[in-house]
Amino acid sequence: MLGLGGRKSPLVWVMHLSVLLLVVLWTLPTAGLFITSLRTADQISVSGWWTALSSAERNAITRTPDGSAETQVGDRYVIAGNVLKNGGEVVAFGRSSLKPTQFKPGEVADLGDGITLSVKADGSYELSGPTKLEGGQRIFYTARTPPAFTLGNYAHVLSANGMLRAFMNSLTVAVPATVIPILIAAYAAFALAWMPFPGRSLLIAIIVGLLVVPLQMSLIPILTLYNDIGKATAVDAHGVIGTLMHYSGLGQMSDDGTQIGLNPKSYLGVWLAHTGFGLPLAIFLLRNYMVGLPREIIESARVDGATDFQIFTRIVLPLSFPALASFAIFQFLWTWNDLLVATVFLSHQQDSLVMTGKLKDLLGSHGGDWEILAASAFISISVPLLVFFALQKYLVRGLLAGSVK
Amino acid sequence: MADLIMKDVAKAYGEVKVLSNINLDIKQGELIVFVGPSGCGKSTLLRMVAGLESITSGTLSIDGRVVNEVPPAQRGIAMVFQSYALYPHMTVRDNMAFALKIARKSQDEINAAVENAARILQLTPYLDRLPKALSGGQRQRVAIGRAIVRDPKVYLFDEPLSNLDAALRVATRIEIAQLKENMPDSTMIYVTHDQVEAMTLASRIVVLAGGGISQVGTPLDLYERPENEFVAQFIGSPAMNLLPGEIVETGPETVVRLSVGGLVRTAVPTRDSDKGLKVNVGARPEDMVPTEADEHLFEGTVGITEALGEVTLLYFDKKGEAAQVIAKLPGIHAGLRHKTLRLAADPKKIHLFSNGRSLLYR
Amino acid sequence: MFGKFLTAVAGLALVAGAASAADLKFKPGTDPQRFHWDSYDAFAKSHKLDGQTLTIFGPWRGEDQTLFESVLAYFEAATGVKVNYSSSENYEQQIVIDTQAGSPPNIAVLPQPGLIQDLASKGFIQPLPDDTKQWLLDNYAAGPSWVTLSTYKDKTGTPKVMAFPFKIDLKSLVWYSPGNFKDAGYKVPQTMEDLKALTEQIVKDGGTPWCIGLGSGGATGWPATDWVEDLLLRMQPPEVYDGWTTNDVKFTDPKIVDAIKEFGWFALNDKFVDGGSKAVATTDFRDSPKGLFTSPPKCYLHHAASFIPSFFPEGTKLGQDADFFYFPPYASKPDLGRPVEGAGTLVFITKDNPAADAFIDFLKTPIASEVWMAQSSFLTPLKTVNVAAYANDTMKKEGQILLDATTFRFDGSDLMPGKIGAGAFWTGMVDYVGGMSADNVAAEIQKAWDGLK
Amino acid sequence: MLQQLITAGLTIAVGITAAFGYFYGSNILLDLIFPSKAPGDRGTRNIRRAGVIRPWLFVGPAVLALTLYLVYPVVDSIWLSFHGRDGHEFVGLKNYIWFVGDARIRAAFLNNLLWLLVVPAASTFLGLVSAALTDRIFWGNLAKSLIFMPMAISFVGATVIWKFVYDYRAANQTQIGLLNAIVTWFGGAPEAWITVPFWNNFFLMVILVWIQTGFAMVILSAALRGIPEETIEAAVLDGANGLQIFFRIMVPQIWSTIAVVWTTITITVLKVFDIVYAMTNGQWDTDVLANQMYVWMFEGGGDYGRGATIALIIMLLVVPIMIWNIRNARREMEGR
Repeated sequence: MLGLGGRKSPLVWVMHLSVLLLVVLWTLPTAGLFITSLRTADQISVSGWWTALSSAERNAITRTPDGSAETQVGDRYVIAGNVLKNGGEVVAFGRSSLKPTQFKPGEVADLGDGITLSVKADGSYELSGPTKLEGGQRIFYTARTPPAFTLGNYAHVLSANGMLRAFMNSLTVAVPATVIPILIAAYAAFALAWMPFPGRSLLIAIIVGLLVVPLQMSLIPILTLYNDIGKATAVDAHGVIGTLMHYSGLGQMSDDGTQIGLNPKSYLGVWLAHTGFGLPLAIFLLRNYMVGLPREIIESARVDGATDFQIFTRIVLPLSFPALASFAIFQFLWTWNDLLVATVFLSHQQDSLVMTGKLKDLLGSHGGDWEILAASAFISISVPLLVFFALQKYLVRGLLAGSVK
Repeated sequence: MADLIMKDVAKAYGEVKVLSNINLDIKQGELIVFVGPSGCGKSTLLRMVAGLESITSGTLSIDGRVVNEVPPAQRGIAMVFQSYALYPHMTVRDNMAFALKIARKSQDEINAAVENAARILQLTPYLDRLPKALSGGQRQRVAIGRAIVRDPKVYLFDEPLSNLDAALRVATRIEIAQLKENMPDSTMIYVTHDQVEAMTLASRIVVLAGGGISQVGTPLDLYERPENEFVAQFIGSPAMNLLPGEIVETGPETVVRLSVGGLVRTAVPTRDSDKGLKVNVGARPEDMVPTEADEHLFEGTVGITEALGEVTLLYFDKKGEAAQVIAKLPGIHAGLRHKTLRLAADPKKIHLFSNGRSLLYR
Repeated sequence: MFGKFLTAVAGLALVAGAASAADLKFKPGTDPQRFHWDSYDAFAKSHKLDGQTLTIFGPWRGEDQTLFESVLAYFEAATGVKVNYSSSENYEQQIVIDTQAGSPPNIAVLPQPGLIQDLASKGFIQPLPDDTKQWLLDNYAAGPSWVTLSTYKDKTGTPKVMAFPFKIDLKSLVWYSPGNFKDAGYKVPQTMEDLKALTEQIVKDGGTPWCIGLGSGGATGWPATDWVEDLLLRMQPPEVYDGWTTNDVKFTDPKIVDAIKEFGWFALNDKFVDGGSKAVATTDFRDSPKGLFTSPPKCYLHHAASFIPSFFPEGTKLGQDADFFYFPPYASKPDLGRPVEGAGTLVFITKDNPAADAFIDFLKTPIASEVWMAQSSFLTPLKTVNVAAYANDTMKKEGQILLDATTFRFDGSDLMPGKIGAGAFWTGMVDYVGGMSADNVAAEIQKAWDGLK
Repeated sequence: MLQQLITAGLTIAVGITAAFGYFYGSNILLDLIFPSKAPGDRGTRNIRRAGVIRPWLFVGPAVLALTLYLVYPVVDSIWLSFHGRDGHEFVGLKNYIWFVGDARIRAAFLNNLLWLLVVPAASTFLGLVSAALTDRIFWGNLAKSLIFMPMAISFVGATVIWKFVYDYRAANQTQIGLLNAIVTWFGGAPEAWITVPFWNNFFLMVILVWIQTGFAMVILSAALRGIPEETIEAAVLDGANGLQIFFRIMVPQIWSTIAVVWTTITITVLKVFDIVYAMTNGQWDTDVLANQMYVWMFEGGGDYGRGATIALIIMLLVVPIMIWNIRNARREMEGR
């Protein structure tokens, strides 16, 4: 469109190049993470991820086995082995941390007392001496290794106990926590956009104001409320309602096992919490979209005899599909990536841990394992990305269908 | 049966009065056209009939039932919108069936109604298309079909042709006229700003101006005997010429001396007391004829001429403060440009207005 | 029908759960030279609580969680209690929310006495039985230090023994590579003066003496507080240290500022630190010890607590590839003896039930410690344990330091109010290595502390 | 696992059905109570009554949820902000006086202003540019997906990613941080980016911009597609060049959407603390109010009074945007 009117090739090129630049800038950090997730912890800490494809020269230390591994060759005692485990080539070696590259491959280093050490380019070494050896000798070597990648990090993360469970838990949290707020927000947004009633603009103002409430502020009051509700709803644990609550997972048994009340830490609680926290933005975005729908279409439906409820379900809802789809994506991303709400409103038992919580767990109590972090970050974004790509098609289609004005 | 009566209907948005004193009595089978310049409130009035705008005061009754508070769907009306307002996510069939589905009609009934309407409007081949796959005229027909399907007491049209090109507009206009012909019992209210549409379609025209009704009447009534300068100028194209002057002779025939110089005799009767009254003399361009006689309405130099084939429009050079005078002569008149021409008119076709109101209606 | 189906499903799940609980790492009765099985049997006999449940919330996750759960398995097997252990990334915040909202676990475990004091003063912690104090004095080395650590003021301000120290980490350690020391001909220093001389010697030889990393995400700065605390204990009598943690001795006191400056002697000299002083604050503390093991070595010395071997490169053998020495005292201050700084976790009851009481009793048995000791990363000052149970010599050596300590002091920053010990102090240390003067840093921290009063 | 599957499926189904059921059921109920088909005036009156009640049926659940989950905590916070650290002892305005006087808070406040200026502007602008450009090229959808991708990454993941960009190693060592690798490749000296005073704020902001651009792009792209082609063609005929068309014709037409995006991002900026918390925890003068709020509310046992005070001030900061939005909403309503 911008290139209308002939002579468009330079402009088109500029356009392609600038999009390319944007895309590269935007994917580079993630690409780095992805490559990092395919490297071992040692590789990560010694070289940048962009060097992963070139063969790397790296200094390393290894230790020969102790004396029990020696063999006798002629009159000398020998311990042999190979410093390289994954192929590559030794370019230098040494016997002391002070001069780790003192010798060329194949040279023989004198360790004193007639003991010698030699390392060949293929990594094989030989420690030999005239008397019995103690072994445990450190060998410093510089190896050139071809690029190597590992799926070990992913295997580690995926094989972690309870990962499938955590995945299910995340879905159980995220799906209703996406659908419920959208449903509630869509009705509210419709009323706020198209149904006149007193106090409407005040309500809109309040909702915009609530957008900014930091959810950390709500945690304690809400959890307290949940606990109170749990206590207030306590009934006999072995009655009909009690049994029902027990098997539905909604109930929480009291310590002595005689009473059961609504569990303050249940999926219901998390859904509602996510709903409450997600609503302001959902209403804000959806109302803004719905207000923009052609007014005559809604009036036409009204003249056709549709009630407000029918106008909403048959006209506004289908026409708002693009907005609903985009918000669904956002809300799903938030609930999927959320850790705080889930840890506060679900118990932190293993069996109710969500993915984010599980991944955090994997990092160990001190964190800092970048290779695990990288792999787990990639696993955790795979679902949101899948959702995005799946919904994107509908998003575009919906946008085109909606543009009849 | 389906009479529609407006009594002292008014509309205000807070302090701003949009419409007031609307009194109108529409009989079953009429096609009433609301015309008026943009912003005169004609669409608002229509939407009040539809129930899409609340009525601030006064009563609106359909079939003798006051419907001020009745929701649109239960007023027995159907409406065709300017932008068609088709539901973009539904096929033509679903668009037309929507209202019936809402009313929980049986599927057979719905199918019959939809197919009937489609046949009338020649939409049958398009029933399963989405609106975006239709041309403008087809969309408009779907919108009309949607109204027909409901078999309403009153049809409301809100400038239905304004989004169409000229040729389609004429064609669709005739279709609407035929539609009306086929449904003699249905009442229609039609809003337009195009006076040609008004003249050709209406059984009666309601001219709205300045927040009120300016005149109500049959098209010819309005053409021949406008109540005021506004209606006089609004109906007819090009607009009626208005020339200021002063009454010099009263009686069953009146003589007016025009400030631009001419002297004109009209069939409008006046009283003696009217002598010396400042009036505007109205003469339609098509009523002006060249004359050699002394007694003439106007004399001036032809500026621009427009030859339309069957007629020629003459635009005279402006004289002082007076509005430009236009004459419409039958046939082709080449070479009149820059010529000075003297014009006269049949006294029966001359109108007199004082303070904007026609002297006929005093 | 459906109910029956659900019951069956639930039953299956229970069976699966029970199977894992029955896995005891060391079979009771085996290896009696290392384990006090008699204490286990005695405990099992006196505590029968079949069918009860116990919820525990603690800081251990990942590997530590597995280790702790292996200890819990013995408790479950002995008592029949079903234990639910859970943790969370932000456990400090979580426990605050849970207690405040009225849904605490039965037992909570925290490494921060300051936070425990906070919970105690809000009335969220149940006092331990009265005999606990005497038990600590009798059974823990440097007992009075532990009693102090276990005592907190309740809602009314009355001091009571409320928390039980279990699993101690030793600070005051300097890690090094014996091979590199041998290559360069360095000796383990016995005094602080020697350590400083060694530092200068390494520079003279063309090496870099220290790896220091303060980075720790949101907690960046804390490793420096350990330095300052260790140095303070070696420069001033313990009373100064105690006064400092309660702010009776102000941060701006020259005694404290001197300790900060002493840390600066090590950390602010570009030649003394790997990467220069600029790298100190940004290097992650988990990455910093790796410099000891590179070829050629990036540094020779690393000051860290006993848990640091978790972050050594894979395959590093303690005792052979890596070793530690006690962060030495000043020869010039012989009267200060051999002070030890440590940290550790404290167990306390947030919602009482018989199983919770039983669990505290269980922690007093030697076997509870020995099971963990025999695996890894667990030190205890409990005198009744069999030190032979320690999994390796390094741990045994560390345990010995704990038993030999003349003065034991808990990590000072953990004793301070959270806003200081886990806030202003950290920030101050980051500012200090960033170039702010010690006096200004001390003044800032003191100001923050004043702001809390 | 089977039980988990069944429970998950059931709970999802029950939760969603219940939500649908409410709206459907309540509307039917309303129609039953006030039947519109009632004869004569009663029907009319019923319709009017139902018309008064119906909007509240629609907004009801939302109002309820908002009141419970947001309004109630806000009220609670207002109450807490006048109380001491454990939330019991009344301290009057002490917390507010502390807020005004505290140097760290003041620094956080100023940084926050910087964030508020830069991040929404940069994200919206880049989002707009990428939306406009990707709409015009054949591989636009692919490009869009890639630019949107950071949106799908949790804040924890994002900070890990950016640690690999900002990582610092001393000059004589191999850089594993991308930025320093580039700098040293050009012969510069490596820098500990997140410690560079003042500019480190921008390095942190880049992360949020990186995340939010995708959000802005998706929404603005939808708006751009809604622009009538004719207006653009008219501009072409008027001789406007690409940039002029974009800024003078297209941007004004989607102004209201830009406002929405801007508002949303502004609010995200005010609330986001994860990035600062994980990257620096406010050290090296990078603190922002949301981080301070978190720190005061939860760390070291928490100080509910001060935490609540900071939260309320953050809310106050949004008042101007709120007024702006209300005025927009009112203008829309007048326009119809």
